[in-house]
Amino acid sequence: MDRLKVKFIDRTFKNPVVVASGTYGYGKDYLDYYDPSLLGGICSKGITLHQKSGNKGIRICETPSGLLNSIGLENPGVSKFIDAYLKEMSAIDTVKIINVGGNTIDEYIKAMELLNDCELGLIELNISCPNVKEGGMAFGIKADSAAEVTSKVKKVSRHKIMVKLSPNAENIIDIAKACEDSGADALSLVNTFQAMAIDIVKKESVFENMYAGLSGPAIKPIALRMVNQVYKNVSIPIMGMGGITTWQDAVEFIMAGSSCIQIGTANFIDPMTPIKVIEGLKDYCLGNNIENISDLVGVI
Amino acid sequence: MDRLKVKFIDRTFKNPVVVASGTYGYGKDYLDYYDPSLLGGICSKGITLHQKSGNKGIRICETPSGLLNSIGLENPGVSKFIDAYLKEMSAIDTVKIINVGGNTIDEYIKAMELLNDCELGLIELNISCPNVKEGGMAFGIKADSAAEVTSKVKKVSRHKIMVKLSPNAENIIDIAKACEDSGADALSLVNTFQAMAIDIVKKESVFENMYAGLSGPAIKPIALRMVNQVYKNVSIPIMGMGGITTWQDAVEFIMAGSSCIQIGTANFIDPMTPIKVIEGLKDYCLGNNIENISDLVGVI
Amino acid sequence: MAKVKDNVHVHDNIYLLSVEYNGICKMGQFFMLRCWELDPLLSRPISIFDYEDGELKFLYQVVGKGTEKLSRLVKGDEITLHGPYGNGFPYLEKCEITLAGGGIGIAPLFYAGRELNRINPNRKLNIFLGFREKSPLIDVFKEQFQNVIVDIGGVITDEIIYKKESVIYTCGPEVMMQKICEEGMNSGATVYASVEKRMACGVGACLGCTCKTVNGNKRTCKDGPVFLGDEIIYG
Amino acid sequence: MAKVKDNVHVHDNIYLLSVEYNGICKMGQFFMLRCWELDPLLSRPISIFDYEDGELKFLYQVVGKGTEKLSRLVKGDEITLHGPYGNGFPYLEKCEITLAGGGIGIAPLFYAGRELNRINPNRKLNIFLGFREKSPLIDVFKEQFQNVIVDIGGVITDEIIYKKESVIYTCGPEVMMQKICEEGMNSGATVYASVEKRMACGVGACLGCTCKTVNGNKRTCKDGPVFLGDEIIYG
Ligand SMILES: Cc1cc2nc3c(=O)[nH]c(=O)nc-3n(C[C@H](O)[C@H](O)[C@H](O)COP(=O)(O)OP(=O)(O)OC[C@H]3O[C@@H](n4cnc5c(N)ncnc54)[C@H](O)[C@@H]3O)c2cc1C
Ligand SMILES: Cc1cc2nc3c(=O)[nH]c(=O)nc-3n(C[C@H](O)[C@H](O)[C@H](O)COP(=O)(O)OP(=O)(O)OC[C@H]3O[C@@H](n4cnc5c(N)ncnc54)[C@H](O)[C@@H]3O)c2cc1C
Ligand SMILES: Cc1cc2nc3c(=O)[nH]c(=O)nc-3n(C[C@H](O)[C@H](O)[C@H](O)COP(=O)(O)O)c2cc1C
Ligand SMILES: Cc1cc2nc3c(=O)[nH]c(=O)nc-3n(C[C@H](O)[C@H](O)[C@H](O)COP(=O)(O)O)c2cc1C
Ligand code: FES
Ligand code: FES
Repeated sequence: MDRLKVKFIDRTFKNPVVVASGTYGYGKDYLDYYDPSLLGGICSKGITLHQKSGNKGIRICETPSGLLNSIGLENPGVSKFIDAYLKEMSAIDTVKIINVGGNTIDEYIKAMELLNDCELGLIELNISCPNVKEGGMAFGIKADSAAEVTSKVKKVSRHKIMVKLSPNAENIIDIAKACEDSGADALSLVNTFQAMAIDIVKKESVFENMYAGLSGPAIKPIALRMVNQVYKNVSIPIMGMGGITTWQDAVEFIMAGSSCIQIGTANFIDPMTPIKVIEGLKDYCLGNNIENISDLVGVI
Repeated sequence: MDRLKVKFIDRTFKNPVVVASGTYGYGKDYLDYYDPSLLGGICSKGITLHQKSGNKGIRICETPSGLLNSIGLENPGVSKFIDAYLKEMSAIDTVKIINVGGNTIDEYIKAMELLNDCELGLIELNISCPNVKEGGMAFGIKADSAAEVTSKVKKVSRHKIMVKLSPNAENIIDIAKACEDSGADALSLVNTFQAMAIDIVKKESVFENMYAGLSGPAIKPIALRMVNQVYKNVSIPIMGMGGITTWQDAVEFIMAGSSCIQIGTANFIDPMTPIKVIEGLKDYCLGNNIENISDLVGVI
Repeated sequence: MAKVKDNVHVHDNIYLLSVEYNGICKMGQFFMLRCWELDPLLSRPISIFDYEDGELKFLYQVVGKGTEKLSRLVKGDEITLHGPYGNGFPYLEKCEITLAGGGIGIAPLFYAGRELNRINPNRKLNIFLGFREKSPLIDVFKEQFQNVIVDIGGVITDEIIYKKESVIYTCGPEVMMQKICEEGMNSGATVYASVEKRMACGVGACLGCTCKTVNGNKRTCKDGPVFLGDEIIYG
Repeated sequence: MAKVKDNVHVHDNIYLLSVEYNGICKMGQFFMLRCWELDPLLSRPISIFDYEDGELKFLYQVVGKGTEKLSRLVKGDEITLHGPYGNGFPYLEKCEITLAGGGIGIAPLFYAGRELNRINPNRKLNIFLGFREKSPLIDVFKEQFQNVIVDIGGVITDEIIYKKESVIYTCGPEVMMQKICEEGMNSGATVYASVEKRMACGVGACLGCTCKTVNGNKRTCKDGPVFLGDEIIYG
């Protein structure tokens, strides 16, 4: 298994396979299928300073090879998360990544302060939630707002910060560089693509929020391109994701420049996906005499 | 059939179904299947001032519900197009839309001048081709360059100009508004998404050009959202497209704000798609007492 | 992967699928089914209609792409089952229980009735079924159970007797269940309603299926699909 | 939509599909096949292996998702065929013609041989077939044709006799065809090579399948798949 062991920032991952935020709860929901300690890492569902009950109405809708979701960051708030879930998560022997969202810089900072007292692997800074203060614009769209939240969070957090980029960013390269310059320890990408579906019978959007986030195999080719562009423009490590369903998809993302990869929607298609990807990567390394999977990062 | 008749700028379309540029040659390739005069309109393959032989290597690659292409705008150049193909096209009783690309503003202008002598329906200004002069950046990414090419083309062309927007634009709303302000008579969107696929055996991109353009059902939810955003921000008419495969998809795009819709990749899935969509729209209007399909434009 | 034993067309757009299965499942639980690769993307939640001797049965209605693909299965085909998922109906000792279902919502009530009778053979079951039109499923229930009251085209909820000591298990259209939950609250009866929501993961991980309750949001797939009637907030 | 009459496993990963079909087709033409909705997105180009009495046959090798799905077809299934597409091999009067194929590239040559014999029963056909290993397809050709020279594991191109007046129809791996085209050019023989390219539309509309020739880019699906050997620019 050492062929799959990777270093990411200063952490060691058993393997590069991490499960994506919002698709794996707080780590315990797939216990009937396999031991989550087999995973390289687990990202928590996105946490915000205050509790959120999420969006009303329909929350998921399928599209060709894709999934639209409009969960609306339902979560118990950071304090309850720490008490009720983080302790549970720490029993799992893998890198725990806590995904943190916020509407204002202040919310991010307060959440970080509370998390400073906890043991965890790293923080995934979700800068793609609607930002009320900035007039409905997410932090993750423009480079300057992304830079601002990154540098402020870096100042208060004792944990390593991986900034999760939105594919809706105006310029994915600029925003990636801006986050690196502002002290981000790593980058993850992509979050979901802003998209929509219309109920033609009701003559209205399927989602109460009008737009929703697209994930799944449909987005893979675009996500892969973005990962590759970012890889060529920054020197901090990258966790790539977007539609990864097979070990071959994972290899594509690694070759494009991801040190680790995340699996989201594919958990819903087959709960065993992460384990199958790990096995596939292992066999691939063995069969191709690849001493360590990291040797492939960015080879194309 | 009058229920499907639509006005677009100052043209009358028999129906809102148009076949998309690059997927229908110069109008004659599907003759074995049906009479193209049944269509609302036909967009030609993209034409450039000078002949182009297109890209080398693999040109198409499937992805989940999507198609990557890297044709590289292969075309005979505007003069040969006028002589060899435009005359042929004019025999088809439908609105002929000529898709024009270019690397420099100068190229666009010269192509427009040559087309000024021709009879045609309207020009679709493709601003998503790599712009050599601007350092590899396409005109369609930033609002100011899109505005510049639009206003300069408007000055020389005697034809109506529909600007075709790229989904890779930094901000689709800003660019749409900039084109409207610069005199665009209509907008069409979306062109293909910049994306990629990696050949993991060869450890290189599938395409010699590294990245390629993604089309097909996979992109539909994102394209639909963009059409809706643009619709809410401009007053010129819109031709929406991106993954339309069924009449229901077409209705979604119309409800989101498209006056006409274009069908691209779906022609490859089933050559009869445009006719099936027209029939489906007709039945839908009849069954729902919709006097004219235009009544649905932007209802959501 | 499980093997299809049978997939019969019952009537209209209703099918009965039997698959080989050995495991434990409880009444009111469901499985996520798929017999396709990526189109559609998600699996489809279908309740246990019956389970006995290594044979698991699903009664389903074809309404879209997923169920249409299920309907094309033939004997010997392979199908992917994930589950059983969900809490299921409670295994109550109480002697008299009412089962009230409408439309395809009657599916989980068949196994519920059989299980309730199995754990207490002296039990009295009152079964109320509402259908749009005459259905061969009526006989399927009548052959298995004694007190089966059927309403065709009307409102089955009007025929149910609500008392303080009543226990009602219900599954069906939202309007029907809402009515039963309200009547239950008014009369003090205990209602267990099986809720339907779109599901992605089925295991409680995605929060795509949450249901509003007086105790906050609950995950229909994991904390449900069966909830106490006076817990659910409708609308 | 056409009905599947048969789909037999020939050997290894090679299958022979027969479908009901009534129409005109020429040797060397192909159809775009699909027996799926959107996964994979595109149809698959497959040459005519044989055609007679309302029965169209395709010989195909399973190499990926599309051909794998084809291989699962059984008698009575429906399949979508678009075509016939392409120019096909020329129907030459000339008496002596050489057919040279390698691997699955032998598929179009069977129908080509039958058609050439049909239009001129006194014709002399020289058939060269290259295989990696022993194949039951050898007998299929030997039962139909007289001069069948087979090479197993070696290089079939070495066995062909190239003369100024030779006419050679070839289909197979690119290296093989390139060799034959070169030898043809050197000797003055006329070579017709059937080119393989990825295809999206099959009708000449997308320019996804272009092939470089001395006369500029040509669309393999529409202007080809058969090109004159000295026209094609390899590499
Ligand atoms: C716990 C549970 C148990 C169920 N048991 C049964 C049963 O025993 N028999 C039966 O016929 N049906 C049952 N259903 C409903 C069944 O899941 C849907 O009819 C089915 O998912 C429709 O899929 P489709 O692709 O045919 O339809 P589509 O309309 O194409 O589906 C589109 C999407 O909406 C979802 N969806 C559509 N209708 C429903 C619905 N009513 N409930 C939940 N999701 C829906 C689908 O899963 C899919 O994600 C149950 C639903 C739930 C939640
Ligand atoms: C004119 C023509 C005639 C053909 N005739 C036959 C035949 O008679 N028998 C036969 O077995 N094969 C034939 N082929 C090759 C056959 O089309 C491919 O093997 C098939 O498309 C592979 O599809 P897949 O999904 O199984 O493989 P995948 O590798 O998954 O396909 C991925 C993509 O690449 C394309 N592709 C892969 N290999 C080829 C190839 N060799 N040629 C063209 N496109 C390819 C596919 O169409 C698809 O778009 C022919 C090809 C052409 C162009
Ligand atoms: C149901 C669902 C919920 C999600 N919730 C979150 C979230 O809370 N925080 C976050 O950063 N990303 C969230 N995501 C995005 C995923 O983590 C991931 O970035 C995206 O789905 C792309 O990967 P995939 O195609 O493998 O799913 C969610 C995705 C889905 C499908
Ligand atoms: C093979 C191919 C070639 C294309 N060529 C052009 C082109 O020359 N000019 C252009 O503006 N768009 C071109 N497009 C983009 C389409 O016109 C359309 O914008 C895009 O494919 C999205 O629509 P769809 O998903 O319905 O295909 C091409 C698309 C494909 C698939
Ligand atoms: S379906 Fe994912 S939480 Fe219920
Ligand atoms: S496959 Fe489209 S031009 Fe040949």
